Amino acid sequence: MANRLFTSLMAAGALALGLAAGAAQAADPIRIGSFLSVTGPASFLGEPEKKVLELYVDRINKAGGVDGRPIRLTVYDDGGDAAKAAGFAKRLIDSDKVDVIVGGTTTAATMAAVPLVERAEVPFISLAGAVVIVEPVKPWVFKTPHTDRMAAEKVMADMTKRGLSRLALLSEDSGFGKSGRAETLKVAKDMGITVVADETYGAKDTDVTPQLTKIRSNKEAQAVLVFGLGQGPAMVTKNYRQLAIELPIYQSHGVASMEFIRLAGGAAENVRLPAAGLVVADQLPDSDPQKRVVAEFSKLYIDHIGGEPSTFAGHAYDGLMLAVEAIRRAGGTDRARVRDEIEKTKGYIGTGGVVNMSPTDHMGLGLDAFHMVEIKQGTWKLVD
Amino acid sequence: MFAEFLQYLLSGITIGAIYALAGLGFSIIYNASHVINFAQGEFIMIGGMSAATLTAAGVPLPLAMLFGLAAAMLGGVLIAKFTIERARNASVVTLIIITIGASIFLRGLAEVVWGKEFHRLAAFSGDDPIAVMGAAVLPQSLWVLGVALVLIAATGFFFNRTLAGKAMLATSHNRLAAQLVGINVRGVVLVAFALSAALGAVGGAVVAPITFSYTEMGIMLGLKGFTAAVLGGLGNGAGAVVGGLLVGIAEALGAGYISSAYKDAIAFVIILLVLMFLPNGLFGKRGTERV
Amino acid sequence: MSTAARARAAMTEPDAASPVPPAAAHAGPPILAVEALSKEFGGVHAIEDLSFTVSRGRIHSIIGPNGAGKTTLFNLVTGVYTPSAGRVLFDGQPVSGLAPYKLAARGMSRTFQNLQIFFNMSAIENVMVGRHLHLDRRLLPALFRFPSLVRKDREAKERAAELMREVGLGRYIDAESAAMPYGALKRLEIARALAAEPVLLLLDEPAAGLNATESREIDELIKLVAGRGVTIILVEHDMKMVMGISDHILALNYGRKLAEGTPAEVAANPDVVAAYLGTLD
Amino acid sequence: MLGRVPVLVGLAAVIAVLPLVLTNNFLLNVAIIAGFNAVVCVGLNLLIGYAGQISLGHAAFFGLGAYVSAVLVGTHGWPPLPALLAGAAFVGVLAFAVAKPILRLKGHYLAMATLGIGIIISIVLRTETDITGGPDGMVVVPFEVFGIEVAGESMWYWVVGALLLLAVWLSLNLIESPAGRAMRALHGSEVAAETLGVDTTGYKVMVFVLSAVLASVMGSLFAHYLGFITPSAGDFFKSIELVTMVVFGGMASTLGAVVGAVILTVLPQFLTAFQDYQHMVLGAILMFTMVFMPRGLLPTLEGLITARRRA
Repeated sequence: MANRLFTSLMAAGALALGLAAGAAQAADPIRIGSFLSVTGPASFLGEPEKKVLELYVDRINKAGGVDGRPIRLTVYDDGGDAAKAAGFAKRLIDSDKVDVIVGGTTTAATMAAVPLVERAEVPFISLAGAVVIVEPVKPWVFKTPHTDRMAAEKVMADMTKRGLSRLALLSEDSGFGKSGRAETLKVAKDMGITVVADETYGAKDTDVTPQLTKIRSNKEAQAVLVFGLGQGPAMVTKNYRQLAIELPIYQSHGVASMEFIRLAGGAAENVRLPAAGLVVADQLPDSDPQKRVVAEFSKLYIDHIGGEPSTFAGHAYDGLMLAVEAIRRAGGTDRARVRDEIEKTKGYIGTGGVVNMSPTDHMGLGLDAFHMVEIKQGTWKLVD
Repeated sequence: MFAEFLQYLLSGITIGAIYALAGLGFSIIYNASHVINFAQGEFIMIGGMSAATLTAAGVPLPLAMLFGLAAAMLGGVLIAKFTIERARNASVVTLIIITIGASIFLRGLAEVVWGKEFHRLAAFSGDDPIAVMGAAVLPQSLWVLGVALVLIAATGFFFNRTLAGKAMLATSHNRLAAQLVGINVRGVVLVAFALSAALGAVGGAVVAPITFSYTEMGIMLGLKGFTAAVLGGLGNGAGAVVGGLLVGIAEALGAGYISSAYKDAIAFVIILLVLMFLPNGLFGKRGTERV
Repeated sequence: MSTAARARAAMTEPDAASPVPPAAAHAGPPILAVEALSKEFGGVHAIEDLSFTVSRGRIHSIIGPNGAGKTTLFNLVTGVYTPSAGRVLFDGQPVSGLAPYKLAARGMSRTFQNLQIFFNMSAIENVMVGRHLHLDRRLLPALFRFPSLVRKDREAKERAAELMREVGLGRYIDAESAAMPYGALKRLEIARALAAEPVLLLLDEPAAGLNATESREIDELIKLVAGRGVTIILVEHDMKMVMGISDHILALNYGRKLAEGTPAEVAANPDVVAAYLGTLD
Repeated sequence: MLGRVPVLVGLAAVIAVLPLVLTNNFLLNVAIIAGFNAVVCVGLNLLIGYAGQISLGHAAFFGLGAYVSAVLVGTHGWPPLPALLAGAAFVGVLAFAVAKPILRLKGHYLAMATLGIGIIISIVLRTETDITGGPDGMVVVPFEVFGIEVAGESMWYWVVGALLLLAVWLSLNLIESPAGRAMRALHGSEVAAETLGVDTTGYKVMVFVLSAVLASVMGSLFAHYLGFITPSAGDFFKSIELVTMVVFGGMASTLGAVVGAVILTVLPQFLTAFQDYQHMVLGAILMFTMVFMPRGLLPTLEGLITARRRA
């Protein structure tokens, strides 16, 4: 008796799932899939990314779609867990049968999905920061944000300018933080900076005072660089001020969001970080080619989503636009042709800078689009 | 050297005070109903989230805290009324799953009401650290300690000096006898949940400026509270308070001198060591099984 | 012994620990000797400096008012408690401190004053647990259902059913233990204890809570079992029953020996009358 | 209670027929993950349901098995099968070492201790970044044995299906054996079991190790199947998920553990349709199922059916 019940339960479950999957076979939309860290420690990156994707897909569809075809967007929340991200990537590829994937908030989520998209040969534009995503070049994988290496270079160039040469590094145990740490150590050697302390903290830590107490006791350090993303660095910054550490503090581009300033409150004052032009749009010179694009994006974001747009929102916008442009140029959703067209992107002006891709560069951004900003009176101030 | 130690000690006592409040909450509910309430951490979350989001919306802090308190107490009473009371005779594991279900539900509800992002609550009296012999203390830490002290003293007064409190203690010692002398034992369970929820909610509100508020903030705090309660001996309120402080201090010292990455493991290592030698916790009743 | 060794012993040596066969009655040393035994609970002496012996093949009763230490004594003898002082010799060997399951392997079996039925199992499975020591207790044969194990298990089931009929539980053979009345559960414990084929059987108030007819039936059952050469130690409040079936009686009060002897001797002892019978009135 | 044979035949039939309705790889993927969970739950049910010992840290053994395989195969170039066996042996020894001191504890104290062990292990997995890749996990190559690579959803489906049948068969065999009865008896009354010759400590240790090793083996295979492993495979939430599956389906019911695992694997996939409300719905379902069916789904339904038949 219970057996029969079990059978029918299983069958009903399977059937309903099948229906759910099958019901969506209307028209012939362009299928764009995404997995983002809408919850978890990277939520302040993932949440705006999701909203931006939804907003722009909606706008494109209202304007008649891409070559008359509407876009159907499928977004899953990986909660910041790479294994979940891999599961959702599999679901996007096998069940939702997407034409292109724009997503992967974190480096870990991206790297978990890479083998899957490579095997299934689906173009994948990642929104995550680490350089490992595009180095070595993987045929089907692209990314929109600046790399951690560029961030390290930018920070150390700024240090040199200020006459500082001894750095205390505090990096997160996430993929982004780990890659950032490795790049920082490498870049430091080339740029003549000595790393005098090398501590790590957990992405979900609610108290980083022990590590900071050690850094405070280190008499050699002249500046501190925090490599992490999301709420962790905000916690670090708060604890930093709590311990009354006087050294200049740098963050990475993983916190370039008003959300960071909001969370850290007054503690965020005087924090310096490299960021895309987006956050300082109004301070850019009129000659900057990005200015118009960024201003337009900011206005739309503020009108439709609310709050200040973060650079992460910008990464999602860039990713979506790169995909849409490539599909348009490819004249359809043939995956190989879309991939080729993404790789041929030249002179695309996005929120992150001017993108010039090539078979050897799947990001296509130069250091010139990366600005050093400082937080002053609760907002971004362009340093250079 | 000493400044460093003091710094660790102070942060340990601060977080330990929150564990103590959570542990006390576990103990009160355990005494009244022999249930381990895995939703205890969610009461902390409700307190923290209410305070953070309502003040952000312009509500004065005391009012926001009061609202959080009321919301958590209502949640606690509803859990007691609609689940625990109905599942009196279920096994230990079943009751654990019920409270875990309640915890997932409350967390889900919080996600819908407040969203999944992190919220900041301004410190009650500014962010300027106070220097104490080379260590820096946030004024908020003093708030946490002060509030925890008041709550713990009030709880102690309630159980030892008031009739209602004594009735609850009596019920925990002998449910049947309590029933016979006219104590409303069902009421006792409801009051226990309300009281634990109140402790959690206030704790959550005072700690939120230190930890941020988010829907998952209660998970680890709740587990540490459970550790505190077991360490002190289940059902022993004073034990739970001592347990909470011990866990907090050990954690902070461990993070400072041993490994910050293993900070969260320290509480559990301690509890395992203690249980290996004292199967009923530090201050738990020892007794031989009656056959 | 280490856990490792214990686990191995339980799992890999099915027959090494089988009990002593029902021994030749009335021979050798006393089956049980208790020497200067004491047990304290937080300063209170539940048993104090108690010595006595039990000879083979007899019905030996222990009496005493509530709190006299009878159940504590049972728990000490069967290894559930460890004595504070003194020792217990079973079949001439000191056994204090041995785990109950090892004493069971040497041929000791018992019932409980407060029922200790496996309510998560059927009635016949309860009795089959009693056969545990006589079956293949290893893990691998169980997992892969070795034919020899299955065969012995089937025999054990038949034996268990037989035992249930013997103690008058014939109509409960297919019942769930949780659905059985109190009186039947008392017998179920006896059947379960007998399934182990003990040489010494300790019965803790087997007639408590039973009506007169049921009591008489238990009485008959005890005599039947004793008649097969199993030594019985009985704790019982039903004086009529105790006086009727016992060969020997030990009277306890406050954990100490009050009197010892034949039923007639004990009944005539003024201390016993004062401490115990007197209170019955 | 259903007999062994109908349960096995029924389950085999379901496993055989299911691919006909699972029309794409994603659905097969859900079925495979349900299968993995089901096997682990069958083992966990022996411990919790039959022997009555709570474990709130069992996912740690699953995670450890997964990581031992991932590290030995990925970093040290071992073939997958020896790595799987090494993982099982390692977990077996570890479980054996911790079992004796913690299984003396009862009720909530045991819950606390197992929870602690689970959390400590998951923190180690998360923290030993150089070995495990830290919170971001590591890539695992496909499973290969005797030159055959297990790859693709349909192949994995049959492998996991066969393992599930095997696990259910072993579990049903065990509970109807002297060892299995001893294990259930110590749940009913530890002292009575002891006085009947049951080495209760020995059997507790045995079933704890058995269920841990089963979890480890499935963890190893899971890592190969997913191709990627993160510490979340062995964390507190996964442990709670496993216990919930067992209790939800019905404690002391092998088929119940399977049903619980399947429902609670499939359910969240449906609940993604509820978007923001999915956690609320999941929590509510858990709470009220356990309040109204404290014995779990399958035993309660069986009880209803028997009652109706009698009426």
